[in-house]
Amino acid sequence: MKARIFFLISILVVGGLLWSGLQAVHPFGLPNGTPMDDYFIANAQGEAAANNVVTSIVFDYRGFDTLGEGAVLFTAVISVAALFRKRGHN
Amino acid sequence: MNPLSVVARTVCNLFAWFLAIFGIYVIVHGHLTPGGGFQGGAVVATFMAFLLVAHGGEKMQSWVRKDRFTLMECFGLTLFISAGLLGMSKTFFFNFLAKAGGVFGGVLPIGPNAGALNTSGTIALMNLSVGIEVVGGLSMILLYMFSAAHPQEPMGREESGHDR
Amino acid sequence: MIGNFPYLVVGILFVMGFIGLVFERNLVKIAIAMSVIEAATNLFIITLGYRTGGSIPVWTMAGGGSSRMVLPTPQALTLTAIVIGLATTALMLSFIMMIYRHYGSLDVRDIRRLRG
Amino acid sequence: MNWLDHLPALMLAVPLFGAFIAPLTAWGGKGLRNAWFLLVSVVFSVLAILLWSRVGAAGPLIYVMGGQGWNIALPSGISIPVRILMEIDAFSAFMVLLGAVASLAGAVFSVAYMDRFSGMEKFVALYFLMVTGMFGMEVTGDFFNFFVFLEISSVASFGLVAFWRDRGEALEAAFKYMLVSSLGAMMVLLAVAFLYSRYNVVNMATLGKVIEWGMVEKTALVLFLTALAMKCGSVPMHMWMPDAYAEAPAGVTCALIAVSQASLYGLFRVCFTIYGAFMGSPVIPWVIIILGILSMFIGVSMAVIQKEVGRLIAYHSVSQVGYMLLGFGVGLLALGDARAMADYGFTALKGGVFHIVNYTMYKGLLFLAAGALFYATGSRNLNEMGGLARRMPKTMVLFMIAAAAIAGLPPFNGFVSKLLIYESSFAVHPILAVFAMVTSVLTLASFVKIFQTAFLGPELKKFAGVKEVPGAMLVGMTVLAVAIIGLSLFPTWSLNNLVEPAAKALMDQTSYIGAVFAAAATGGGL
Amino acid sequence: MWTKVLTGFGYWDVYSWLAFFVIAGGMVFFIRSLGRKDYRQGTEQDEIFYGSNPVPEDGEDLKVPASSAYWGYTQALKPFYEGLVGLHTGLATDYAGWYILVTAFVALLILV
Amino acid sequence: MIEILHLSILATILISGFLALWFRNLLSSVISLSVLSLFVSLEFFYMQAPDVAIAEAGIGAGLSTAIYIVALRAVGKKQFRKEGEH
Repeated sequence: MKARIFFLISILVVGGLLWSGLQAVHPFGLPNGTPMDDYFIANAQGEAAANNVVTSIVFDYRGFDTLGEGAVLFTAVISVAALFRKRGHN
Repeated sequence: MNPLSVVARTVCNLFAWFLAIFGIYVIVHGHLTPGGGFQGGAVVATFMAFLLVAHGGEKMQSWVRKDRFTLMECFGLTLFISAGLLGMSKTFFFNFLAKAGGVFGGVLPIGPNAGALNTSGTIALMNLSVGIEVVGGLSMILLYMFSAAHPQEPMGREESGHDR
Repeated sequence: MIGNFPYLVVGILFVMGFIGLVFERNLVKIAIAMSVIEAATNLFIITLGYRTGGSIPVWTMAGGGSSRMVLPTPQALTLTAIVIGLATTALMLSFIMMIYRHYGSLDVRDIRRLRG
Repeated sequence: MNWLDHLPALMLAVPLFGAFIAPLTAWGGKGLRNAWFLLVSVVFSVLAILLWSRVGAAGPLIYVMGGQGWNIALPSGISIPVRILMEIDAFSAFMVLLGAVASLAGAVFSVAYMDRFSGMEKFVALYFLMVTGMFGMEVTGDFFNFFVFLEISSVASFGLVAFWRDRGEALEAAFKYMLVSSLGAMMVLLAVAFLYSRYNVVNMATLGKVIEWGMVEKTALVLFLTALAMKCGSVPMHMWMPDAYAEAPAGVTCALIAVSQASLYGLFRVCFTIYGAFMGSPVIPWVIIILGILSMFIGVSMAVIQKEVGRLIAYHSVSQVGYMLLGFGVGLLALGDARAMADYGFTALKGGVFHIVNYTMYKGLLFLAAGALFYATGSRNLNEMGGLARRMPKTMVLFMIAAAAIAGLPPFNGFVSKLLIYESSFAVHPILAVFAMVTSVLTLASFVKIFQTAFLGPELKKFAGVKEVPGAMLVGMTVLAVAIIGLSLFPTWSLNNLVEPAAKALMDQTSYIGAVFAAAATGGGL
Repeated sequence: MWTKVLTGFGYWDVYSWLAFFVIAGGMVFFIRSLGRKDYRQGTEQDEIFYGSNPVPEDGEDLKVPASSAYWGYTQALKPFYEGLVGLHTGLATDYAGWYILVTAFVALLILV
Repeated sequence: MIEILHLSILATILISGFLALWFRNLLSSVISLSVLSLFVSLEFFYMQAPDVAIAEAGIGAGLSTAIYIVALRAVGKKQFRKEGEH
């Protein structure tokens, strides 16, 4: 019971940490210098020939992340299948 | 889970096909309009969820086998990683099809335009493969969880480790 | 007028999720708290990418001349995070189903054969 | 173009490809699946050795995923990579090598150990995915990519921990592991988002170059530090670790150890490379040192009173992680001060790095030996065991090697790294060395306990039919035993060739960052 | 605090350790050779002495279980161990709670 | 005007997130979570991220809810210990 009070206090402290971090982030709607994103917006059509900038990032500029993401989904599917697999030995 | 009434089943059937068509549209137009492999795949998997709800798990399992979905998923991912590996002449994940002519190799004008379906190189290919993978994977999760919700066999400890 | 209100929403969602995670006793509720935390993270990343008055980062829909788009990278990152969140949720719920079969309970106080 | 230039990508592509094909081997029968399992494991081990030797010869490698136009030069003179970079310096290559050896041993062991179970093609796929996640965390130079690989390795390890789903305990352990682990992964993602919002960059090297010490960075550091410390199991966030390690199949645990070392790698990459310039203040180093001391002491105290083999050894993992945290914390304390670094900091780093290799080898061997005991007797409880020395002499010898190494008995390698850590931590404060030595004594005590109750004592009637375990399992254990003996007999070689480059790479913040900018300037980067 | 501490002969010398083991082994064999010469295996000389009671057939009745090991140690440190085992409640939510607790602790240290 | 809409979306997110954790009935909780996802998706749409909005609507509000409901069916009705016993 006593531990739970500490947990509550620490949750509030972590909330305070996040809140102070969020205050230090740029104000809503006004990002400061955005060189990387401006590059993507300017060059998605020229380099990847895709009109959808997000898709060009997902599959070209950061395509490897997407492969990892597919692998996570695959992992979860295989885990669920292994969990509910039919019983019986080899 | 039991099948629903006839009316609900018909509505679900009809609506499910619309979902499937919409999902395929989203996958194919991934590089032009908002959407792509993941979103479209999720929509097509919702089609599977509709059919499952409408017709019940047992009937569904008699129509499709889980092996098919495993095959689909593995095929999609293998296609994806192969599309990455084929760019190996330069580096992994090099977009070797873009602006090279052929099926996917159209060139886009810069600036706001309507775009064309035959552009974007490997992006379209990867959209397709991810779509296949996501449909297979999510349908498999749904089917497995459906069939596990009402287990036919009781839980024992027959396979538990190497206990003698 | 809107100020930093979206950030406040994100912070409150996080704290609510933490409280749910630590003080709930039902496994499904714990999974729900985890989902709330995931939603808060996704919301935060998208919020970072918003530019006031920006347009959709899709050239097909950009209309005429408006080249001031919202940042596309956070959207790509969030797309990945959403799918990962679905994968974790599905696996966690499968674990809960199997645990229920073995332990006959969803109360976290009953799921403690491993301790000490 | 030489195919060896593609090593960083192949390092990840090969196990991923193996995982994607693995479920299809179910149609080819048992032989095909085992062959695939062993083939892919051997291939990625060979690739890891090649990668390590290449990094040792040519310095940090940069590999860009996706080719042309990968960086933009800002007016301020800093270039920002827009694509995903793989960056491998000596420390990364060292960790990859270790992970490959441990996973190879686990794979060879699992072929025989898991032979009786259904769903093995799924096991193989999950095993490869876990290994991919581990390699990816160590190889990548991009924070979001790090998060993705963290998730791959975690999700795969949840599935593997729960693989014996007919045991309620395995599911319970997997669920608990999953709960804290996904919370930690979310916090890592949040920290990445914070850093992105400030600098519009997710590349590690660029972040290390441009970072300043503000509120956002402090928040991100806190989130990274605790999440990664939790993933490598430091007290008091260690409680998932004995559960998961003891309930997972033994071959998996052997690789799981290397996976948790990848989290340790991430922790020190963040502390040394990204935030290295701000470690002049002693707060963060002391936090790490205190976490290390707590882990060492509480872990080993809990281990002494356990009565299950797996849990006992798993609690030792907690205490051994404490040694590494202590060593690296002392090194971090000396990071800003050149004289202190030369006096004791570099020794501490060498001790920490050497302890990583030792720990991975002997702890993997211990878990494999515990798995062999379980395979032969069907019991995990030490109270039920006894007199197995005559029945399983080879397992006993292998277990003895590992136990002597972990306890730091002089002819073995555990002693060397522990000695390095004692000396350097004594220079900081004597009480740290005292704690470390007490931990070492208790470690020896608990391994004497296992050895005495499991192997010595009168022969039991119920174990009259127990035989030595199959050959594949012995081969898997022998791989690690040979590594231990090699490290023990040639400590100077391993310190000079294996450990010192890694420790130097860790200490030298500018080489990791500079490699990216040099590649950007020359337009190279493959 | 900044003093250099070294053990004198560096960190390790495997050959001196090997020499030590050879010498130690020699001494062990020497002491062993001083023992009785009329010892024979398999005779009544190596039978178990069980307090002059009949020796049980199964080893189960002879052996000391693992939980009895270090009984005195755990008994002496009982308060410590009660607290320590009490911390490991096994509740899944507590695991997350400890994680958040440590985060809060580190946050306080860094921010304040 | 549009800001009031934005504010009300954010307020609904908060309320539905709170309700998802507050309800004792698991089904109501899951539905609240679905509403949370739906409004997060609306918020994404407001923030000019239609890609993510489609994904969140399809995955968060659709499939995730379906999986939760399947899991709830599997774990049956008796979900709680008696209250007050701790």
